[in-house]
Amino acid sequence: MKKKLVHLTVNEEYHELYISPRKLLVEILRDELDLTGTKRGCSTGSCGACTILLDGAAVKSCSVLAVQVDGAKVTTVEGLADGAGLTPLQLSFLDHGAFQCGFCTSGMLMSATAFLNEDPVSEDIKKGIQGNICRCTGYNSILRAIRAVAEGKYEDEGR
Amino acid sequence: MIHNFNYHRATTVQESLSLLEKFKEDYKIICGGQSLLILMRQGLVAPENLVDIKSVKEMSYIDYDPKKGLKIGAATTHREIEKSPEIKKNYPVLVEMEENLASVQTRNWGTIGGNLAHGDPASDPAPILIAMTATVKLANTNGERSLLLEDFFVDIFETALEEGELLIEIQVPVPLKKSAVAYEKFNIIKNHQGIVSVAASITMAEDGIGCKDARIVLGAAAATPLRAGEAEQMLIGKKIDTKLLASVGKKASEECDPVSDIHATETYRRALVKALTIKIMKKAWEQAKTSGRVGGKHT
Amino acid sequence: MKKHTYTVINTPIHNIDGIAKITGRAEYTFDITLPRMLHGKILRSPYPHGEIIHIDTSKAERLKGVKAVLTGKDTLGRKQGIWRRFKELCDEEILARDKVRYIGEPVATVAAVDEDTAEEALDLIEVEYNALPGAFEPLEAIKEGAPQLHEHAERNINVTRHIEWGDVDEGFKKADYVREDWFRCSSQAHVCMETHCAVADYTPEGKLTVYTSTQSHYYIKVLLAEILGLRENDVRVISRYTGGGFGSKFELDSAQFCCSILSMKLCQPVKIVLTREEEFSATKRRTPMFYYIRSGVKKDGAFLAKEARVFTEGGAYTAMGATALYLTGFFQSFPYVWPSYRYDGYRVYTNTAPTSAMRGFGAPQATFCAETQIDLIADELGIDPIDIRRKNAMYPGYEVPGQATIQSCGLGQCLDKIDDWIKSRGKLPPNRGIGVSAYGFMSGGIFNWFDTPYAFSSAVLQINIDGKVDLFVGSQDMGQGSNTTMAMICAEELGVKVEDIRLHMGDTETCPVDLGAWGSRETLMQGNAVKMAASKAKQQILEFATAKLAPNIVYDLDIKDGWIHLIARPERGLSFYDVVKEAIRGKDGQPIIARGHYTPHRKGMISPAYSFGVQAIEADVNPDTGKITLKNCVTAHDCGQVINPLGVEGQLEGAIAMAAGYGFTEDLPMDEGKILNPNLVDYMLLRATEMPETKVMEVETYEPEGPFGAKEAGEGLTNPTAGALGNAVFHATGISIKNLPITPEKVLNALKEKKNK
Amino acid sequence: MSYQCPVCEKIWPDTMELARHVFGVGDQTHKDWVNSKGVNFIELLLIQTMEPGNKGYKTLAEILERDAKKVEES
Repeated sequence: MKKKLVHLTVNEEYHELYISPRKLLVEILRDELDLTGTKRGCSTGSCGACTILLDGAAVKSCSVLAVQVDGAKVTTVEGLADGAGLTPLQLSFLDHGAFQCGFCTSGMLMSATAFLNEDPVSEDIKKGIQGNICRCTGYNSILRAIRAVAEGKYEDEGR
Repeated sequence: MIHNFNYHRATTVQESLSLLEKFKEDYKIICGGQSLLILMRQGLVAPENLVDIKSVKEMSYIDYDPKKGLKIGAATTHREIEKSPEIKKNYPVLVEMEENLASVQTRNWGTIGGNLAHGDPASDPAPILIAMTATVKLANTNGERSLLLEDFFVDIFETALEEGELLIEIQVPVPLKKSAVAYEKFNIIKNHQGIVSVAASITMAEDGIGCKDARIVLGAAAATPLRAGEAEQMLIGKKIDTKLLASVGKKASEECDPVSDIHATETYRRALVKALTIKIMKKAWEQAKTSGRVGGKHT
Repeated sequence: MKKHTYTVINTPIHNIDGIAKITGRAEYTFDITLPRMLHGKILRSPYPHGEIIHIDTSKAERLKGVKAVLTGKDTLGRKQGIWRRFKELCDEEILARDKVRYIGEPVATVAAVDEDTAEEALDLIEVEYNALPGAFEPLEAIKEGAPQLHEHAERNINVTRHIEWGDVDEGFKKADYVREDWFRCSSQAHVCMETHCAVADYTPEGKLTVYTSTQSHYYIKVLLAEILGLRENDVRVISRYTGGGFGSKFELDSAQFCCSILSMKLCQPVKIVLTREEEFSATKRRTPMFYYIRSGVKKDGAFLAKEARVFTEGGAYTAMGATALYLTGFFQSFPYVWPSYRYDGYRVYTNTAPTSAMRGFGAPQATFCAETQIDLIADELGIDPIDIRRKNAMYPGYEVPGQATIQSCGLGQCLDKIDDWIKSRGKLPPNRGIGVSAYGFMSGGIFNWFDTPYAFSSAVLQINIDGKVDLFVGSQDMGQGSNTTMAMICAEELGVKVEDIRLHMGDTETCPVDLGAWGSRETLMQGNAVKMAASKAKQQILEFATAKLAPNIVYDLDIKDGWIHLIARPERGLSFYDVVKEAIRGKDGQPIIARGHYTPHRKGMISPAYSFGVQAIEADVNPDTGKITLKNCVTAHDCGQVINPLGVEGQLEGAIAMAAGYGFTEDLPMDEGKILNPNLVDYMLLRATEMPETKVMEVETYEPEGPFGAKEAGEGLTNPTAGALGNAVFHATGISIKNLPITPEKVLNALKEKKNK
Repeated sequence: MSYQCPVCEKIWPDTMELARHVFGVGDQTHKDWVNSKGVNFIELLLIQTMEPGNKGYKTLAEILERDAKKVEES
């Protein structure tokens, strides 16, 4: 199988990668770019642990071939905050204990970030993370964390 | 494990069609790939050639004309439909359906054309589009043809698409006066695939009492999205009341041909078809009586 | 009750692993890559029962990129099991040599340069089987003439259990009302978000290092050493972050074993990550149970006698199923005073994936059956569901004859709080009901079937020159937050800040032995060990401080928030950090080191302490479709002294999601031993959209056996939900479903049946 | 008067307790001892579980009453 050249801007860093077309975006992020914050929890596009932002929209990186997104802009959990800073959402996750084992957390943060960027109405928060499975928390702490940010409680915090 | 394939990216419809023509023997079309990639990963689908039409910009559009109706390019994402102000205004039930289709992530990348071409009897958009008398435009290098969406579904995971043919557009007519469409999907976990779904359209006669036309379309209740023709006939020309709707629901449950699987037995699916048909018909009927608008929610 | 005031305990503290987790920097086993690392895959049996006639690996070995293909013949052929004290219960080879007993049982393993190549190689391994008829249901498998799985287990009986106290026969004679019910409790998958995985790295020195996602690195170390023929301490197990456990990750698994033998063969690191499908069909799962319960009560609802019998579907091997069989029997009587009780449990081998520990450990099944029956009894006698529970509730000081002594118990207050909440709901709309369920659970098991000679929990701490405390614990944080709990206990006892604690865990080479995170044992057992270590270290510091402060000898010193002071005159004191410097100097340059340990002695048969609670669920039932919608879930909960409120809340809400799933959406249907929904499309986990509003009401008690009065707060919370849900359906519709999960189809059928009557 | 387990020699206050012990341990040697008395260990278990009245234990207790070694209280 012929390898293809793919151009990706990941967390504001530009990459030219020579990849096999059968590689999924999540595999490129994890295996080629060492961005292991993005997880995989299933192979059926069900769990959302691999959620990243693709040109600003939440997408499951296990359900996209990397060749298909040539030229795209990708944000992973590692790109949420600069350096040692944290985003308001990350701070809120800490304050609300919105994670336990943490394996779904990256995907959850990405879904929630996309949701908050899209001018949220607080009753819709459940819909915003409907595509993400968390086996530990029962979701309510996550919803509280996102709601607190949506309601502007973290406006002066974060980077 | 995804088997090896040759990857071909098309950027125009023409380019796509030539690629399909060229790989007649063995290809698969990928757009959003939200269903296809799962099958490829399981090794159930292993095409020699993968033709990627995700970058065909000319197939991604939502076009509404108050006279001609709605045209949606096949590569339009679910999310674009969900967020379209035109669709929200004129076909709100489509938005309602989209909001309950899989996850945000899937809707952000998955496309309407991909969903329909997958040929899944549990497709979310299919029943509702059929209830709206939607047609699909198919093209190959020789030209185009149009087909009623209800004729597009041939068997389970099998469509009318011929070799070299591409689904390029979905067309929905202008809503008729005194008509309404309603939809409901039954599942245990919201946004999961429907255990069954029912879409119904009702057009009232000029007098606003009799039923001029009715469509009842069932999802996941047969090998393809299914029109409950006999149940529809029971309504046409009749004055609708709750008693009639009860027998219509019963008829629809007899007409369908569902399977038993781990999520529900055939008997339970029939019971659901009955309950949902009654509920959805009632909803459509009440809206049709009072409004000229297609859709589930009043604005 | 004496009111305790704490500096750290009972304040919401950020999870100490939190920043690593929310920035994606936490490195799970899933993320580990070592130089020269190979990838492994496991070939699994397609047959539920069969003899392996021949395995030909030659084609697979010839595939480019394949480094090794191993079968059971390449192993020592040792049978292993976690019930090490009982030879017969060590019945699993992991890599089958002669016989396969369930679909998904490993038969060969491959290491290759990448995952795709390894997977391709699996297809090239030719295995010739002689398929045998299988036994799939326990009630069938136990019959004369059913296919027998193991030579030693006549009629497929794996383990039996008997518990009895009081005069049951006499109790039934005195009863005004006797009720018998039969229940079927379904299976459930753990669905850890991180599937089982391991990276093994064997070096020619004879040392094996295994990175793995586990709940107990100690168990894995010992079990691996035994099956591989190594000395215990030639095996090092590292497990820093574990992506969920829920009971599925403290036994030796196929990923750990297979990558270890591959690495030992190749002297190269090998990584195996199970796919989600393997995780569903070939790891262990919750034990399905067939329950018969007979209860005798007085007219006024007073409990007299109970008899319970259960057959559990064991699957192909013992695993932790023997413990589940015992605990389900014990918790069947919980949390009530039954003057007489008799339990007989039988675990039966079947040709299905082994059943084992899962959050609640047999108790959710028992609680569902018991609580469903109690509501039926109350209904029959015209007694309020809260009243009948209150009348029979356990109380502080109650002794379960021959089994356990209940010290702290806030069950009565929990019932009161839930009663108030129910009353506050007023009249409910049609088709809505509120169901309650009481529950209790243990705080760590006392049993030692593993045969460890070590203390059940140990901790070591070292105070450095800058006042930073290195705390070494053997406990495993799999998400439940035990790292934070231990840091808090240490900080409180030592009188320093949580930030002063540097916690070290998840490495058998540097951490002392702890049995791991299962059976709700960490807070109490590891917590006690940490508290003891901290207390001993504190003593050493106070000796120096006393010398320095030279107080009147009758004065006591204490440390709070880094300030060493006279308790009677808090303003007179010294900085902890200054004293530490001097103390180290005074100890000839040695840092302050202390050790702590905990092993329960003379604490009954089950556990040193028990948590209690009552849960109410408000739910709607759609009469046309049978669909259940959860509205509210309110829990009054006694976990002793809360250590970290943020952690307790998370455990409680998480338990509700998992236990409600067990109650009405999750199941593992099978056909001839084949699991039909081994993926997250068909296996229905609750999502955010299904979660009801949750409310937690803490009832604080002080558990004398626990650190700072704390006890269990995580696992027991999975016990009540299915029963409360079933009772909500009962009160909404008058139908009682005794067969889990309570699916809409079952509800609709029962509604129809009721209508036709 | 106490009773001694014929297999592992543990002492029990009465034959019902001893019967429960024999079933509770249930290993091969205990099973063999029961089977040697002309009854089937597993049949006794099944009777115990499927039918009310503690029948399995009672049957075994009677056998033990007859055949187990009696020990005087010390």
